[in-house]
This record gives sequence, structure tokens and C-alpha cells, in this order.
Amino acid sequence: MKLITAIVKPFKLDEVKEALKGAEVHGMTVTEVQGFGRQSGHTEVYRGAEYQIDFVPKSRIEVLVEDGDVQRVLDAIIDTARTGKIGDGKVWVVPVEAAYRIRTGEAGEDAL
Amino acid sequence: MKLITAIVKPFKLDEVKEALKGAEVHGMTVTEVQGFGRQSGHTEVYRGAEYQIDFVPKSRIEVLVEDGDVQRVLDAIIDTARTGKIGDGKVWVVPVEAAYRIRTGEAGEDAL
Amino acid sequence: MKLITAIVKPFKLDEVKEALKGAEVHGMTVTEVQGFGRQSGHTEVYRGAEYQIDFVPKSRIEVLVEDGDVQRVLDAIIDTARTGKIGDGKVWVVPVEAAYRIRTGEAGEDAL
Amino acid sequence: MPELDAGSTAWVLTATALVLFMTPGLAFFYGGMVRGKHVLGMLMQNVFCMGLVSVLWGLVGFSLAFGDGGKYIGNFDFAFLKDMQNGALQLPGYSDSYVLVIPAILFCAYQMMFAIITPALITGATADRLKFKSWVVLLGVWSILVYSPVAHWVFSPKGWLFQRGALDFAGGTVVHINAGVAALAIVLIIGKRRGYPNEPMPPHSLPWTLIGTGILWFGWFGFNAGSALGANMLAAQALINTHMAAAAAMLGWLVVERLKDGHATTLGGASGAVAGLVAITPCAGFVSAMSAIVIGLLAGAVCYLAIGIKRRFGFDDALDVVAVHLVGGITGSLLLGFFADTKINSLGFDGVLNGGGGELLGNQAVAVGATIVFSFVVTYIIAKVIDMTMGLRVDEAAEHEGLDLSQHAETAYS
Amino acid sequence: MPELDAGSTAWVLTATALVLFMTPGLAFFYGGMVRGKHVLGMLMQNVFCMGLVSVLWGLVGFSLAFGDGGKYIGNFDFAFLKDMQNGALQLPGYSDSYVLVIPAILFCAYQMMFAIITPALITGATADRLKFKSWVVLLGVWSILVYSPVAHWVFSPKGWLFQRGALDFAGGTVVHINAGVAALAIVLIIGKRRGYPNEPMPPHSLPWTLIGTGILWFGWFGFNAGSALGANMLAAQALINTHMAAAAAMLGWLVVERLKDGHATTLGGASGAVAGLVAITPCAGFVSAMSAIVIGLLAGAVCYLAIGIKRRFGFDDALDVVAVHLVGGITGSLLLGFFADTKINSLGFDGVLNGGGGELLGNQAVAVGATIVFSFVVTYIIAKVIDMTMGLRVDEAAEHEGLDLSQHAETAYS
Amino acid sequence: MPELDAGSTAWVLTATALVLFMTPGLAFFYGGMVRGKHVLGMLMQNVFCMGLVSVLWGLVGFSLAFGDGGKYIGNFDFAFLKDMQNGALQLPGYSDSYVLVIPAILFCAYQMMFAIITPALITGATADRLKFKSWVVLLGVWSILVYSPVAHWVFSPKGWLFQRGALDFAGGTVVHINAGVAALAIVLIIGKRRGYPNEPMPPHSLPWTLIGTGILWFGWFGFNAGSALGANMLAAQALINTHMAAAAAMLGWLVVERLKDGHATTLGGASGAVAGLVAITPCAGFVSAMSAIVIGLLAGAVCYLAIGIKRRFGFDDALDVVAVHLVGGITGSLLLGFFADTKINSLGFDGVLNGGGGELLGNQAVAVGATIVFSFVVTYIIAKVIDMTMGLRVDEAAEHEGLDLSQHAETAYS
Ligand SMILES: Nc1ncnc2c1ncn2[C@@H]1O[C@H](COP(=O)(O)OP(=O)(O)O)[C@@H](O)[C@H]1O
Ligand SMILES: Nc1ncnc2c1ncn2[C@@H]1O[C@H](COP(=O)(O)OP(=O)(O)O)[C@@H](O)[C@H]1O
Ligand SMILES: Nc1ncnc2c1ncn2[C@@H]1O[C@H](COP(=O)(O)OP(=O)(O)O)[C@@H](O)[C@H]1O
Repeated sequence: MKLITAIVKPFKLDEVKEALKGAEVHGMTVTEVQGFGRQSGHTEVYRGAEYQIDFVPKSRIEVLVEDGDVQRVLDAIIDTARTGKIGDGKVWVVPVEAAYRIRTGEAGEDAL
Repeated sequence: MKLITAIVKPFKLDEVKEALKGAEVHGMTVTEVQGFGRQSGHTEVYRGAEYQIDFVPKSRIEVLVEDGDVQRVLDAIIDTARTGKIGDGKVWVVPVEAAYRIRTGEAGEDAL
Repeated sequence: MKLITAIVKPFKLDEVKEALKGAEVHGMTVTEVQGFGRQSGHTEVYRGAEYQIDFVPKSRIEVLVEDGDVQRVLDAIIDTARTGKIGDGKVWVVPVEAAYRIRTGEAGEDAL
Repeated sequence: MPELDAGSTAWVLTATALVLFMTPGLAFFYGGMVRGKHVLGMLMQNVFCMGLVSVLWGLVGFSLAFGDGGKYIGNFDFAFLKDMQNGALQLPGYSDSYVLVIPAILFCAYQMMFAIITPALITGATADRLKFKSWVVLLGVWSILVYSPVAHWVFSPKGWLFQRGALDFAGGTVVHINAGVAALAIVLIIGKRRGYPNEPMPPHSLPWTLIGTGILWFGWFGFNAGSALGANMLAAQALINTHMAAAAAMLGWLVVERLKDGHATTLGGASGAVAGLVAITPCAGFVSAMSAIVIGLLAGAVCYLAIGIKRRFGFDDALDVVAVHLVGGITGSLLLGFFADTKINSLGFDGVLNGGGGELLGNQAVAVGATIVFSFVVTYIIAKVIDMTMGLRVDEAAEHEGLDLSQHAETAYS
Repeated sequence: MPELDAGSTAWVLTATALVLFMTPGLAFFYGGMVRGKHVLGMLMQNVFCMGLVSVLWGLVGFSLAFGDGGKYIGNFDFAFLKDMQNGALQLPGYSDSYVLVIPAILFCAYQMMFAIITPALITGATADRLKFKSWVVLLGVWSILVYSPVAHWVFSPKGWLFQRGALDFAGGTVVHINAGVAALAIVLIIGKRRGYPNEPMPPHSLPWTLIGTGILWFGWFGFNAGSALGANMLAAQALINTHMAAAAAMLGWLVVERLKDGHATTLGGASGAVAGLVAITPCAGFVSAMSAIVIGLLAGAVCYLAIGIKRRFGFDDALDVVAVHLVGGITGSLLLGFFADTKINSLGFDGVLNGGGGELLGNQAVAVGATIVFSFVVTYIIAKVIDMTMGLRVDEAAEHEGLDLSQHAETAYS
Repeated sequence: MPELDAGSTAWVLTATALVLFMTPGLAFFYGGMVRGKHVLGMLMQNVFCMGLVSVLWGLVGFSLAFGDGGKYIGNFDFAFLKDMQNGALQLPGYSDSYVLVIPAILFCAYQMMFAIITPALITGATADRLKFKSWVVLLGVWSILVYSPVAHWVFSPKGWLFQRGALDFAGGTVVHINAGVAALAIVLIIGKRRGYPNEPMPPHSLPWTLIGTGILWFGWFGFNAGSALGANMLAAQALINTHMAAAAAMLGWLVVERLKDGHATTLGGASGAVAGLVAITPCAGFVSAMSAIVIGLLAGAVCYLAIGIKRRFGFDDALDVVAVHLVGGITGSLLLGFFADTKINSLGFDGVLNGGGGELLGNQAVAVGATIVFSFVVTYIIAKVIDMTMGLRVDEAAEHEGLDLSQHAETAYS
């Protein structure tokens, strides 16, 4: 099993969620995060003083998937999250050694 | 060393924390997250318009553990976080190649 | 490729960010988290009742790096985040099987 | 020449402060309903009215509204507040039973607060997409070309609607219908918020909306009871009517909402109260307290239902200025034609239910119609010209980013 | 027949607005202390009082409180505000030294604001678990069966406690003891919040509580100084007394808190001020400013210590309505028996410390006791019946989810 | 002996409440600008003034300010508010054209609100690092050793600056310059916030700042128009002047800001309005409405530019108390020397622009200079002594953790 983590633009979250539903993913976990990268932040003005905010709000999506579904899920995320503008974000895949559904204790694929 | 990540119901967080203390876990990191899954969200009403909120607030717990402790910690989490109702959440285990305690630079098990 | 995750004291975040820039890291993702560990929390008073808050606000930093950069990045984080006081936090390294830049679909090192 | 009355002066001084306080109250009533990235933009659009409109009012606005310029518009006699420093000054038309027992400059200050909040009401409709620079221009022009004339027609004893016998105690037409129609005209030009109606746009902080409601209700006592321009029985009647209508409208809205949506919401309670306050505004000094309760109940229910209009006709009146202020204002202005009672105020007329026949109702209809047509047409032209020249609306990136950052280089919370 | 006094009318118009504003203030004072998922529920329970109680007051409440129905309850003479539109109306018992120099309908409106905020005070005790539907019923019934009678006893010159010589300038018994006892009765029935006392339930936003405190303090000037029903020396005395007691109580609470808990908290400062305002309420127009300081200091300390009561007896008065309003009200009402001074108000009596002996103190004790017994018994019965029929409390899922979502289908912040 | 005037009493009762409300307003104006971990500390420092200063004012402060003790300080005649309960009491110097038509104790209460807010203004400069315990001491001592004397000099007809012919309608010197200078003295001792100026310290919630601004503007009508001590033409003039100056200053600030920084910010709009309210404070009852607009425009621009001072000289006046209150107060006090007009107020003098020559301007300069020197020196000594004994500043850990936790064991939001 794998854990796919994606950093996307917040206003793309809903689309990605729908796309994942489409790709028969039954769940995901989302975190509001601050991203730093090529996409520059913004400048704020406070009583005549300008200051630079480097971080940009992003949504971090975690999805546990069976090995076989990895590619399909990656594609779904990348296709829907893409705007083509800098700051679209990253996706990465990490190996998962075990996963359980707390409610039932089911392990592995049944946990999803 | 392994990283155990658990998604649990927020009101279960304190119990889980106590259980982990019991299991001699000396630390953890918790994030407020939004979960999507089988547990349906809720409906809100705004001036005659109904809209569906798919996401449910959850707590995300990360615990670094030595290989030998994995099972004990998993059990502790699953047992205490379980309510038997849909939405209890997931736990998963990811391999960790190295871990350090920033204060001392200690590595591996000593970092915990 | 590896994913380095660091838990640091919030007021150290900016320094760490600068240090990572120095180490030629072009991006990172930061989450506000609550930490539990040796560092004790604090006590609050509410109308004559005292209660203990175990959790301490921390910043969680995620950095995707090429294998060759792991050590440099770890050192940069550990050196700048260290205050020597309890609660400085942890850093750990997790293997990454694949990573993509959403904007371009570039994979692996080009995704960074 | 009448003596100034200290008690009445004390009350109108207070009422002026109360009405001033309503504009920040409105800013938060609206600000809580928008998303967090647009809240400063909303607050600023409202608070800025306190800046620009006030100065314009002193320069020409007041004079155009209350100067002796005939039936349709005032004149420049009081431009730059000329002569207003004179404590014995009598304003044109304010004689005999309308004689002022307060300083003319206090009347000017009191009326200024109405001139400030009226355009502020519009900002609820254009939420989340109005360009600040364009709002500055629109606000200034609208205040002079739309507000002052309508105020003259209805409030000045020299105005044609006043003389025709149309009644408007505190601004049902001048303030609420006027602002509501203007809001409609502008949203037709500016268009919908991106994502509306598909994407949900939940209020980012309803507590702000609730505290705004509290401030509005509080201030409305100054708005309506202050319009008695004295500390007397009429002010007391207007005060209790104002309160009773707000209370009844809250109940009216919540009951219908509960039946239709299954829940009585806090936003519904707040919205209903405001709807009642709007509807009672023209009636406050002309009806009995029991009539006020009926007017409130009806207004609460009607305004709730009126929210469906925007869906039916597919325009995006973001915070329902049309449903609450236009529809609420019309409801109150017309119901006055039924409930007006000369036993409450001998300077008024009897409505249908008090043996006055349909005459007053007819005049009310004329006042409503005239305000709607004039305000819509002139506002539409002004907004169109601004849209074609400088653009009313922020660009897509700015709208995504939020008004706070794009218009003011600020973030509300950090 | 007395002339209306414009100055006094101006002040009571203002005071009425100020007291109205206290209810939203209270809503936020409480709302800040609850957890974020319950805040709208709290705000709504308070603001809804402005809706329901107002209408009921107009229909029958006022008449039952101030009608000429004998010593224990009014009558229906003023039901539906009959005759109240008459500016020359004299209310029963308000003659000679009590003659009103303001319109009767203004008095009615002013008293309405007291009727609104009194039940609102209760909601602090039942925080986080009271079912909204049940609150609606409880509120309406309580307002008529409990509030109106007690108001008649104490405030109406026809009432038995008034005639017995018990003093209550602005509502120590009618408002604070009454609400505090009712809160106690209800929490005994509704039970504890889930997780209390083990789970910490920290305030979700103390700034809300602080702004609520500011609004309450501000409005309390209308509450107490307005109760002079005129713009005169007595009102001025009541105003400074109100302020001094609040100030001293803040200090009293903070000092004791600092000694016992090691910290002077902002919530403590706010709570202390409110405790002082409660305690001075019955005394405001009967004592000297220095006495007010002493009363405040004592009230601040006593109320802080009274918070321990709920722990000792194991009931869950969530936001300490008992400690602040019941205990604070008793403290003020009884201290008045010592500090009352006819040099301040010739219509009052001298307390123990001013050579009046124990007579006033005895009457105060009777008033306190009678209010406690009556309010507790009747409230307990009403609440019990509601609990057995529709249930006072939300179910477990709803309590976990929060009142905002479960009762109103809303979330406060997003 | 003059009769009390009910209308004037009604207005000053109201004005007293309005000014009281300004202190919570200020607390939020400041509280919104600090970071979230310091907000309760800021609110508490302000609200606490309502506690401690009030009691001290009753004990000795008022007597030292308005007692008949010669030109430089009052005396103890009114200590413990002795004799103040007497409705017929005449205060020293308040005779002939200055005779009070309101109860002396109301005047005392009204002035108390000025004594409360003045030191509260200081807390903006010392934000995020002032130790609460030390603030308690500093506040008490400052109120008696600095505020009361300056109030005597300027406000009391017995004071030397009053008698010299310096004009200060509502506290340009006593309140704003006094607090602004004191703030400067204290920041020079307490030093910079850790991280300043490198680390950005953005406001944690600008909506709090905006609602604070609304409350301040609202309350300022009581502050300035109330200073007419009557419900009359002068109060009306002061009210419209206050409003016009705030409005014009908002525009002035925003225009300059827009030109210099490229954006008109909401904080800028709020700050500009406050700057205008500060500058008009000494002038409100002495100038025409058009002069008020000019004064406001200038104040808005000048105060915006004055923010650069702290950068130039490298001190950390966290929330710009110097730029807004010291500079704004000086601007208004000196401009009065140009714009004062005896046609507006025959008890004043004509300024340079109204044929009065430079005499008034000279006296204004003396008043400004005397206040600056006295307040700076005495404040510096007090603060230094406190710093050397108990320490003005929290330690590093406490500053990192935030004032809320370290000083009050609370967190604002959870
Ligand atoms: N090396 C990295 N490790 C972790 N997160 C990263 C890394 N680089 C970028 N990110 C995340 O991806 C987001 C987008 O990256 P950015 O460089 O701005 O644009 P793009 O993805 O188009 O190259 C960043 O805001 C950050 O959250
Ligand atoms: N495939 C997944 N990847 C990541 N997180 C998931 C996944 N499925 C569920 N979750 C998390 O677990 C939570 C509970 O899952 P849900 O399906 O609602 O109930 P249950 O765990 O009882 O099956 C979700 O809210 C989400 O946060
Ligand atoms: N076993 C663990 N798993 C995950 N996070 C941990 C673990 N132990 C500590 N942490 C994180 O590191 C932070 C610091 O740890 P702590 O024990 O307080 O101090 P130190 O790192 O100096 O030993 C904690 O607040 C928590 O966020």
C-alpha cells in the first residue's frame, strides 16, 4: 500500500476531491498548510511599512491507496490540480507497511 | 524506526494521548485536519440555501516509534480511538530511515 | 528521493527557512501543529479553576530532497532550529518512491 | 422665533451619535457574512462612507437636499455650510408645525448620518468583487446625484413627494428603497461572484454579523425615534414601534424559515430583525405599537421569501440587499398606507384601516414608484459609465486572492 | 397633571437604547466563554429574547407587571398596550412623589428592556446543552409566570414588596436574584455538560467576552441611572455609583484571584466588573459614591469566592450565573440595608449604618427570600414539565457536534 | 444660584456613558493590532484603567484636578468626593459664564472618563512587553502625579494655562499630548520589542481594530460635544466639527498613503479617522465646520508622515501613539491658534486667521510646551524608578510566550 501526498492550490481542493471520488478513492485527509517555493508570496502594507510574506496558503491532501491504484490516483490529482501557473504544487508517494481501519481493526486493503 | 500516523475523532484525542503515555510513548505531534470518507459530513443552511459540507474535522496524530514498539502503539491507538461508529479513522505505518533529536543531535532510538 | 520532516519551535521557523534557502532547497511545506513531549505545556486559569495544557505549538516542516542533499539539509535544520532547550523538536527521514511537479508533470529530481 | 429646546437638543445629539454608530454596525453585519479574504474590503467600503460622504455633505450635499430650490432639488444656499453656524437659522419649510426646536446645524449633522449609511447599504450586494477605486468614485457621484435629490423630494417640506402627502418618517424610500434599487442596478452591471451559485460561500464569522445586528438595532432607535426631532411623545412612540417591529420580524422570519428549511438559524434571526427595522422605518412615527407588530411580522416573512427572487431571476445580490432593503422598504411604505393613524401623529394621515380611504396608499405608491424609477435609472447610468471607463470589478486573480490583499494589501487575520 | 419633561424624556429614551444594547452585550460576554461549536447557540438564545419577550411584553407582560391588579400581580388593563398611546396616561401608583414626567409608553419600553435581559441571564448556566426549541417555550412561559409577577411586587408602587418598604433601585431582586435562582433551578434539572468537570472547557474567544463586558458596563448606565426616570441629580448619583462599584469590584475580584490563583486574569477583571454592576443595581439610587466603592469591593471578592459553590455542591452552572447574579444580587440587596441613606434619596430609607436601624435590612431580607422562593419553585415546575414533555437537553450526538450545527445548522467560523 | 437644566443633564449623562465606552473601544483598536499571543494583555491593560483610575479619581484625583488649590494643582477639599453628593454644589471657578447647569457629581463622573482613557492611550506604545504588575503601579502613580495636575492647569478655571488664555476644548493637551509624551518617555526606558524591526509583526485581527475605531468615533461625540457641558448650539457645533475632522482626516491619511505606499489600507482609514479626532479635540468648540475639515485633512496627512519619526530616531512606539496622539494633539492645539473664531464661541478667542493676531497661538504654544516638558520629565522619573525596582518589562521567555499566558495565564482563542 502507498501513501500519496499532494500539495495543491486551495481553490482546487474541491475539484481534486471530486476527481478522486471519480477514481474510486473512498477517503482522504486534508490539511491547511503554508507553502514556500518558486511561487512568490505577497507584500503587505502596515502603516507605511511594507513586509514580504513568503508563504502561500496551500492544501495538503493525503490518500492511502492500494499499490495498483497509485498511477490512476496520481493522474487524477495532477490533471485536476494543474492550472499551468507556477505554484500548482507537488505530489509524492511513500511506501506504507501497514494500515488499519480503527472502527473494525481491518488491515491492509480492507482498511480503505 | 517507524512513523505511525493516525486519523482519529477529535474528542478522542485526549484519551489516545493518555493511552500512548501508558504505552510509554514520550511524544507525539498532532494536527487538526479535515477528513473525507464514508462518514458523511453535514448540511448547513444559509438564508434559505442548503449546502453540503463533505469534510469532517479530525485529529491527525504522528508518533515515531522503535520497530519493537509498533504493535503495542498500534493497539493502544486502535483500542482507545474506537467508538465503533463510522468515521473512527485510520492508522498507518511508514518506514523511517533516520530520526534525530534537534536539541542534542542524538540519532535513532535515542532521539525519542 | 527522501522526505525530511522536522518539528521545530515556531519562532525558529523563519531562521530555518532562511537556512534551507541557503542550502539550495527551493521549497518546503509548513504546518502549524501541536506537540506533546518532554517539554511540559502550561497551566491556564479559568475562574479559579486551573487546567493543564499538555500540547505546545510547533511548526512542522516538510522538505522533499534528492538523496544526495539529505545530510546537508538535515544539518541545516538541526543547526538553526537548536536552542539547546528542551522542546527543540525532531527531524526524521522517510523514503520517497516518486515525486512530481503538478504544473509540468516533471518527475523525480526535476520535480523539485 | 422658537426657543431651542435643551431636552430635544440632547436627544437629537444622542440620536446623531447612534445613527453614526450604525455604519460600523452595518460593516460588521455584512463583514461577517463574506469570506475571510474579503472582510477588510467590505469593512473599508462601509467605513469609507463615513469619510467621503461626510465631507461632500458639508460642501454641497446638505444644501442640495434641504436648500430652498423648488420641488425637485435644493440649491447652493448652504453650500460649504454657509450660515449654518447661526444658532437662530430657520431651514426652508421648517416652520409652523414643522418648526425645529434644535439647532439647524444639528439637524444637518443628523441628516448627514443618513446620507452616510444609505450608500453603505449597497455594498452588501456587490460583496467580494467591487473595485475599491471605482467604489470611491461611484460613492461620491451617487451621493450627490441620487441621494440628495430623493432626500429633497421626501424629507424637505419643499419636496414634491412631501407636499403630495406621501409619508416617510425616517427613510423607507429615501434610505432603503433607494439603496436597494441602486444595489440591484449595480449588480446587473457588475455580474456574479466567480463560483456563484455552484460553490458554497459560507459566512466566515457569524458572530461579527450578530454584533453588527446588535449595533444596528441599538442605533436604529436614533434613526427612527430621532426623526421626531424632539424628546417627546412622538419619539417614544417611534421608539417602541421600532423595537416591536424588529422583534416581530425576527419571529416572522424564523417561523417561516423553520417551516421551509427545518431550522431557525441565527443568521435568520438577525436578518429578520433587520427586515423589521427596515419596514418600520417609514412607519415609526405614524402607527400604533400593535400595528408595528403586524408590520414586523409581515416584513419578516415577506423578506425571507423575497430572497428567492435573486435565484429566480439569476442575479447575484450577494448579501440580499434587494430582499431586505428594497422589498422591506416597499413593504413598510405601502403598509403605512393601511396602518397610518392620525391619533398617533396628527401631522400624518389616516390609512385605509383607519378610515382614510386609499388616498395615502396612493401617495405611498407614487413615492415608492418615483424612488425606484429615478434611483434605478440614474444609478445604472453612473455605474455603467464607471464600468466602461475604470471598471467596476476586480480582475480574476484579485478576486481569487481576495479584496483584502488585492485592494488594500492587508490580511484580516494572522 | 404633570407636564412631560423633555430633558427627562431625552434621558430615558437614551437609557432605553442603552439597556436594549446590553442583551447583545450579554450574548457576547457569554458567547466568548463557550467553545466555538456552541457560540451561535449561545448568541441565539440571548438575541431571541429580544424577539419573543418583546412581543409578549406588549401583549400581556407589561400589563401583568404594572396594571392595577392588587399587591401580587397586575391585570389586563394594558393588554395589547391598550391606552398606552395616550401621552397623558398616568400609570397606577405613579403619583405624587412617584409621578412620571416621561410618556407612559416610554416607561413601558424602558421596562421591556429589563424583561428581555433577565431571562437572557439564565442562558449562561445552561450553556452548551440547552435545546433551542425548549428554550423558546421556557422563555415565553417564564417571562409571564415569573418575571411579570416579581416585577409587580418590587417595581410597581402597587406591589407588596414595594409597599412593605423593600428597596430595589434597578432590579437586584427582579433581575439578578430572579434570573440567578431560575438558572439554578434549571441546571438542577438539565444536568451537567458531558465531560464536566474532567475535561477542560476553555473559553473559545475571550476578546468576545471583553467586548461584551464593555457593552454591559456602558449599557448599565442606562439600566441604573435610567431608573431615576429623569435627568436629575438622582440619575447622576446613580451613574457614578454604578461606575464606582464596577471599578471597585474589578479590583476586589482581581486582588482575591491574584492571592488565591497567583494570576490576575482578564476574565477575572471582566467578571469582577459585572459582579459589581450586579451588586450596585439595587443600591444605585440610594447610597453615596463611597458606599458604592465599598459595596463593589465586597461584591468582587464575594462573587469570586462564590464560584466555589458549584464545585462544592456539584452542579454545573456553566458560566457562573449563580455566583455572579444570584450571589451578587443578594450581596447588593442586603448591603443596601446597611448603606441606604436618605440624604442621597429622600424617597428611600436609612440603613443600619445611617441610623435607620434594622428595619430596612429586614425588608430587604424579605424581598430577597420571597424572590428566591417564588422564582425557584415556579421555574423548577416549568422546567420540569418541559423536560418531561419535550426535553430540555439536546442528545449526546448534538452535544458533541455542538449547538451551532445541531440546533441551527450553522457554523460560527469558516 | 442657577437651576439645573434637565436637557443639559440628559446630554452629559449620555456623554459620560459615551466616553466610558471609548476605553473598551481603544482596547480593541489596539488589541487588533498586536499579535494573538499578546491581545489579552493589551485588553487588560486598558480595561484595568476603568478599575484603578476610577477609584483613585474618587479618592483624590478629582479633588487634585478641580479643587481650589491655586494655579498649579487642586487640593483635598473634594477628597473621597466630600460634599459632591450635594446637588447645589458649585465647583471652584465655575461661575458666571462658566456656571454649571448640571450636577457637580455628574461633572466629576464625566471628567473621570477622561482620566481613565488618557493613561490607557499609553499602552499602545508599550505593547507586547509591559509587565502587568508594573503597569498597575505606573498607572496609579501617573494618574495622580501627571494627569491631575495637567487637568488642573488646563481644564480648571483656576489653572494657570486656563487663566493665561490657552484654549483646549476637550483635551488636546491634557489627554492626547499628555499621553503621547508619556508614551514616548516610557518606550525610551522599556526598549524595543524583541525582533523589532526585523521580524514583521502583523496585526492579528484588523476587524477588532475597525470595531474599536467605530466605538471610538461614536464615543468621541460624547468626548467633544459633551465638553460643552450642555445641550445647546455649542454642543451641536462641537459634534459636527468632530465628525467632519474625523472624516477629512481619513481622506487625508488615505490619499497620502495611497501616493506613498500604493495602497489605501483599512488600517490607514481607521488611523486617519483617529488622528482627525485627536486633532479636533482641542478645537471642537472654537472653530467652524469648514475649519474642522481643513484641520482634519492636515492632521491626517501630518500624522501619517509622523509615523516615520520612530524609524528615524529608532525607538519602538509599537502602535504609533506618538505619531497619532502626540503629533495629532500638537497639530490640533497649534492650528487652533489659527482657526479659533469667537463667532463660534464667544468665550474663546480669535486665531490668526480671524484677526486675533498671534496671541492665542502663543498661548497655545506655551500650553503645548508646558505639557510636553512636565509630562515627559515626571513620567520618565516614575517609569525609571519602577524599572529599577520591579522592572517595567517582562523577561524574554514571557515575551516569546506572550503576555496572555505569562501575565494572565490565559489564551485569547482556543
Ligand atoms: N522541496 C519541497 N518540499 C516540500 N514541499 C515543496 C517543495 N517544493 C515545493 N513544495 C510545495 O509546493 C508548492 C508549490 O511549489 P512552487 O515551487 O511554488 O511551484 P511549482 O510547484 O509550480 O514549482 C509550495 O508552495 C510548497 O508547498
Ligand atoms: N484512503 C484514505 N486516505 C487517507 N485518509 C483516509 C482515507 N480514508 C479515510 N481516511 C480518513 O479517515 C477518516 C475516517 O474514514 P471514514 O471512511 O469516514 O470512516 P471509517 O474510518 O470508519 O471507515 C476520514 O475522515 C479521513 O480523514
Ligand atoms: N515520538 C514522537 N513522535 C512524533 N513527534 C514527537 C515525538 N516526540 C516528540 N515529538 C515532537 O517533538 C517535539 C519536541 O519534543 P520534546 O520531547 O518536547 O523535546 P525534545 O525534542 O527536546 O526532546 C514535541 O512537541 C513533539 O511535537
